[in-house]
Amino acid sequence: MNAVAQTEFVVRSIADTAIENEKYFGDLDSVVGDGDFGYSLARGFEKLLEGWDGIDRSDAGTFLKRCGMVISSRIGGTSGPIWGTAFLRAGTACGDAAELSGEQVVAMLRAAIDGIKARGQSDVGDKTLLDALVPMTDRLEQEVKAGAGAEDAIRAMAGAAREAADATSSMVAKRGRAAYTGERSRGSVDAGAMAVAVITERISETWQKQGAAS
Amino acid sequence: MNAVAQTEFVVRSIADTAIENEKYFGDLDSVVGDGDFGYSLARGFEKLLEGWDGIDRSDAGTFLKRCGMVISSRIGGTSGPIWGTAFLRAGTACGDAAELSGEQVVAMLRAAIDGIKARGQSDVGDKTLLDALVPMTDRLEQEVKAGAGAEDAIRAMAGAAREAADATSSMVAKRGRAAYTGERSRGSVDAGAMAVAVITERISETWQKQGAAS
Amino acid sequence: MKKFVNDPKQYVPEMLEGIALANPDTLKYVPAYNLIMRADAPNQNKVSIVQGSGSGHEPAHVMVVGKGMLDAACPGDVFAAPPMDYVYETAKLLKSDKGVLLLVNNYTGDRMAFDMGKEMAEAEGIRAEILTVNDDVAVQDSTYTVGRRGVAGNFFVIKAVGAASEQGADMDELLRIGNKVNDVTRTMGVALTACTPPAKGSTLFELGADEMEFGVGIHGEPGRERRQLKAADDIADDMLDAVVTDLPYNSGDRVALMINGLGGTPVSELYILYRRAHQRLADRGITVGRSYVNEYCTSLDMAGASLTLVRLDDEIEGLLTAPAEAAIRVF
Amino acid sequence: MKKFVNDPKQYVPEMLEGIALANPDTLKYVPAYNLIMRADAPNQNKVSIVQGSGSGHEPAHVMVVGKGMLDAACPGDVFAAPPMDYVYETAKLLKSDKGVLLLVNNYTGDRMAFDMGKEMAEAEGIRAEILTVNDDVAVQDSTYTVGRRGVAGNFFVIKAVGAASEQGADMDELLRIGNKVNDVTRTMGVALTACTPPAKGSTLFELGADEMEFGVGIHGEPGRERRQLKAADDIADDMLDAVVTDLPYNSGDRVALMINGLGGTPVSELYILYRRAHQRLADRGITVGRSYVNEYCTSLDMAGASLTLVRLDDEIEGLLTAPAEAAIRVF
Ligand SMILES: Nc1ncnc2c1ncn2[C@@H]1O[C@H](COP(=O)(O)OP(=O)(O)O)[C@@H](O)[C@H]1O
Ligand SMILES: Nc1ncnc2c1ncn2[C@@H]1O[C@H](COP(=O)(O)OP(=O)(O)O)[C@@H](O)[C@H]1O
Ligand SMILES: [Mg+2]
Ligand SMILES: [Mg+2]
Ligand SMILES: [Mg+2]
Ligand SMILES: [Mg+2]
Repeated sequence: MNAVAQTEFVVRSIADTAIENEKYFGDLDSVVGDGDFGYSLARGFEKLLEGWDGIDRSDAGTFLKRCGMVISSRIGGTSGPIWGTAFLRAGTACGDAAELSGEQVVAMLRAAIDGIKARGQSDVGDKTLLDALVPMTDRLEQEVKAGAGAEDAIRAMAGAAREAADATSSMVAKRGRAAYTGERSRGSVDAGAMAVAVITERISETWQKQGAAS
Repeated sequence: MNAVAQTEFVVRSIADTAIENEKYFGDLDSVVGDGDFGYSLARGFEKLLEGWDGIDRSDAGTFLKRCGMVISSRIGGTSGPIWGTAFLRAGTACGDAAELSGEQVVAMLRAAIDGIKARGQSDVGDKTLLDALVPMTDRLEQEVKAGAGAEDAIRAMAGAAREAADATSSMVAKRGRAAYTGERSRGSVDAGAMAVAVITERISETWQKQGAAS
Repeated sequence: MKKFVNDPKQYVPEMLEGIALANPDTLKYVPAYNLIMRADAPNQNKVSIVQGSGSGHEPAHVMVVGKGMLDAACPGDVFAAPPMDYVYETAKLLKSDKGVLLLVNNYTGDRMAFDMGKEMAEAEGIRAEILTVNDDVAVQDSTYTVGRRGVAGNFFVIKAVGAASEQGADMDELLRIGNKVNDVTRTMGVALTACTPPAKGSTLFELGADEMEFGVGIHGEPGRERRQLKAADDIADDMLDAVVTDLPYNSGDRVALMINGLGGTPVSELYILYRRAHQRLADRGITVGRSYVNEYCTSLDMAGASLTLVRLDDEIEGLLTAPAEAAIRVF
Repeated sequence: MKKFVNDPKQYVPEMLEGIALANPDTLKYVPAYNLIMRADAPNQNKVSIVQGSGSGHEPAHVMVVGKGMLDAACPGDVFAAPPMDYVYETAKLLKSDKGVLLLVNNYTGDRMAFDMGKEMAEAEGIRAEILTVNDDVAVQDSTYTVGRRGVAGNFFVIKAVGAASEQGADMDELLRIGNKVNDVTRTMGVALTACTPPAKGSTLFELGADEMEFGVGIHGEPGRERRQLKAADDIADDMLDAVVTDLPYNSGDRVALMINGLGGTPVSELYILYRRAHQRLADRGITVGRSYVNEYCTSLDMAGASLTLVRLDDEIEGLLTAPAEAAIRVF
């Protein structure tokens, strides 16, 4: 697969997962949040898929940036700007690369993370999606450095995301709406972090199938 | 007991029963009514008891009429005018009798019934308190004619009231708020009829004790 | 019971005291008779307009006392008509050379209290007249009842006679206007939940998760029949059909359309119903000349709504749009 | 779900369509951006006042668009800040020579959408400024959050800048006034039940029969702590204590007192709270100069209320009492 096909596949997986998990993600956001996370993501990615075929695919970077613009302009709540920024920054980091190396994917994820931190004025430890994104990127970097194949590296990354998302349960929220409940936010996982884990697991699964097929 | 003491005893029993059964009577009125019957009666009779000692007791008729005025002017809902009218009419029928014969009590109840019919534009069969009051008065009349003693006559009357109140369950309401539900009013007893039964039973019980004591 | 309440017996007096404290310049509160009256009433050059009814329907009627609306409201306890005494004393306090018009929703208890109160007031030389409101199409068979109930349509009668009395109309004119408005007003209500009277502390009846009561009044009593809960549009259609076909309202008519919340339903949902009803009226060639979407006559915290139509003509429209004041602060 | 709703995804658009149908002469609805604007906006001689926020707070903010209030409101979905696009397009449609003032309640999502939308609008030569409202005393520790939330106090900022902009105030003056009002405004909220977002179809959280949430915001999220349900007077006291001691409001102060219903609580109960709060303020030597008892900023169908105080001076009082129009029909 070339870079455009790869990013297309990943974005599509994200969109499908967000739409299919609307209720689950919303329920997670209900515990100490306001319950709209699943709805916001699902509606936003539905809109992305509506215009899917018309998105500029000149190169992978452009494709990602265009997706980021749709997401940040059409998704409401905190998630629109946060996720949109992540896509925009990843697209910028990707540029017009024809093939995506493991190192490049790590760089794109790092760029997305930096974008979220800047946009959300948040950091690791605040009990947000960053608490899944950062550990999983760290793990991916390790795997890539150790010379692992794409499939194995992604599987390891998904495992790390799941573990990190589960671990947000013991954290106290310091950003986002959950933060208003203070200590009461302890005991339930962060909706955004869990969404990242579920999405990454999905990518890992479908990547295997896709890889087997292609 | 003279007539004043007798009527005083009966009114007091009615008041106490109404106050003690506030919740029960209210729940009965909740099924197809608006649930305020117990509250209205209880608050009204509380007000009667507040001014209890000051009520004119020149004769039994005056006493009842004064009670009727307090009731009809201070109890809200349908029950105020209905019950107030009943007391007023009974008082008028009683007049300044020094002793109350069984015949006189029957006449007083008939007067009360006529007053309720006129005030409520209602009749037997409409599923109202009349459907307990009329059968119980009929029964009392029978007993009196048969020469029964006061205690036995009252016990029989209470039994008739209970039976008649229970029987309202199979009726369709044609007057009062329950009438708006039409056929749905079938299957539950009328709150007003049941209140009459519970009150009459109470009078029967306490009459026995009182009788034993005096 | 999920309510802001102290002693349930003080529910009505404490609410009325709150209203008085919030409106010190315009309203007067007479605790002995649950009476809320305009501070400047009675006005001897104006018929005094008085509404009595049970409590639990707020803002009706204690919060619509004001210039161009009611001169006074004397509510009873929750869902209970006021005692005759309140009616009588209110009529005395509101006594005007031009008379006192008593607006009564058509219920047994209310009618009896007002008939008796009126008689007593007349015995003291007060001219008093009763105007009965009965707009509820849910009550079909009037031989089994005292006739149709007065529900949210009541608001339009108040507004019309309130405006006309402010303009100097005499008693006969007000009776004509009030009856005219009542005659062209029809309402149908539906409940999604039962309400909780404070003194009872629990809901008046039980409704399943997918059930609703069609044809409810405003006293928390069950409705004409229990139905399956449906989509908002379908419910709006059912309410509208019941109302439109009753007068009937015809193509070419100009109407006021009210979607009234019963207490527990947020205004956002009322607008969803309004949208459909407005569109369906347009389909029938009926124009909405004036819209009302808010809580006007509630059943405590009941979730539900009622739909009211008033057929407009120039006279009625003029009275409905005349200036008024009420103790309901929007801004 | 005991709601009048069709497809939950159409909840907001259908409500907005209803508002537009009910107010054809005064309001314009732009479906693409969930936008409700004054039919006569933008006015080049007036700063355009725009409020964005999630939906589910009605009548805030789409129903307070009108003369002397908002020029436009662009809500997102239920409890979700509007997408940046809506903000940007709204600013373009409301573009005025005197500028566009964007009122934002202080939440992460809203701030991001408005910051980004403002940047994009400015890039097209539109003067836009953001005014942030943060009146909620329930949020105590601001190092762990983006700071205090904007809740019902928001109404007073809208009213004040709405009135001033109508009187010709320029952008700097409006920013001064808006910030001044926000600085003397404090709110505390309590929930007796959780609300049901239409898309979720069930309550956001569970509350026991004798429990309440103290210190809730307006997005259905749980509050500062769960407490035992108490008598209305005690709840009013707790809310008042939290608010009065925060600014603090002192003896001799003149205030506006708002008891705001959260959607499922009937107005009768709000007056019971009002009564107590008014009396307790009097005990502290604080005078209520203007009272507000109604639903202003709700959380869908949540039973509950919030208490807001605004310290008045002549300038603020003048702006609060200035004439205004809103799509909320009282009579
Ligand atoms: N400041 C922030 N920085 C990064 N992520 C955040 C921030 N605030 C919230 N989030 C993430 O967003 C998720 C909630 O998204 P959403 O429901 O759209 O927000 P809200 O309803 O609070 O506006 C949280 O679970 C968290 O992972
Ligand atoms: N028209 C009537 N005539 C006689 N009794 C009536 C009439 N209407 C109602 N009742 C009686 O009154 C009872 C209800 O009283 P109450 O709750 O005070 O009335 P409401 O709430 O309907 O005004 C009924 O159970 C019935 O027994
Ligand atoms: Mg959320
Ligand atoms: Mg009753
Ligand atoms: Mg009643
Ligand atoms: Mg949200």
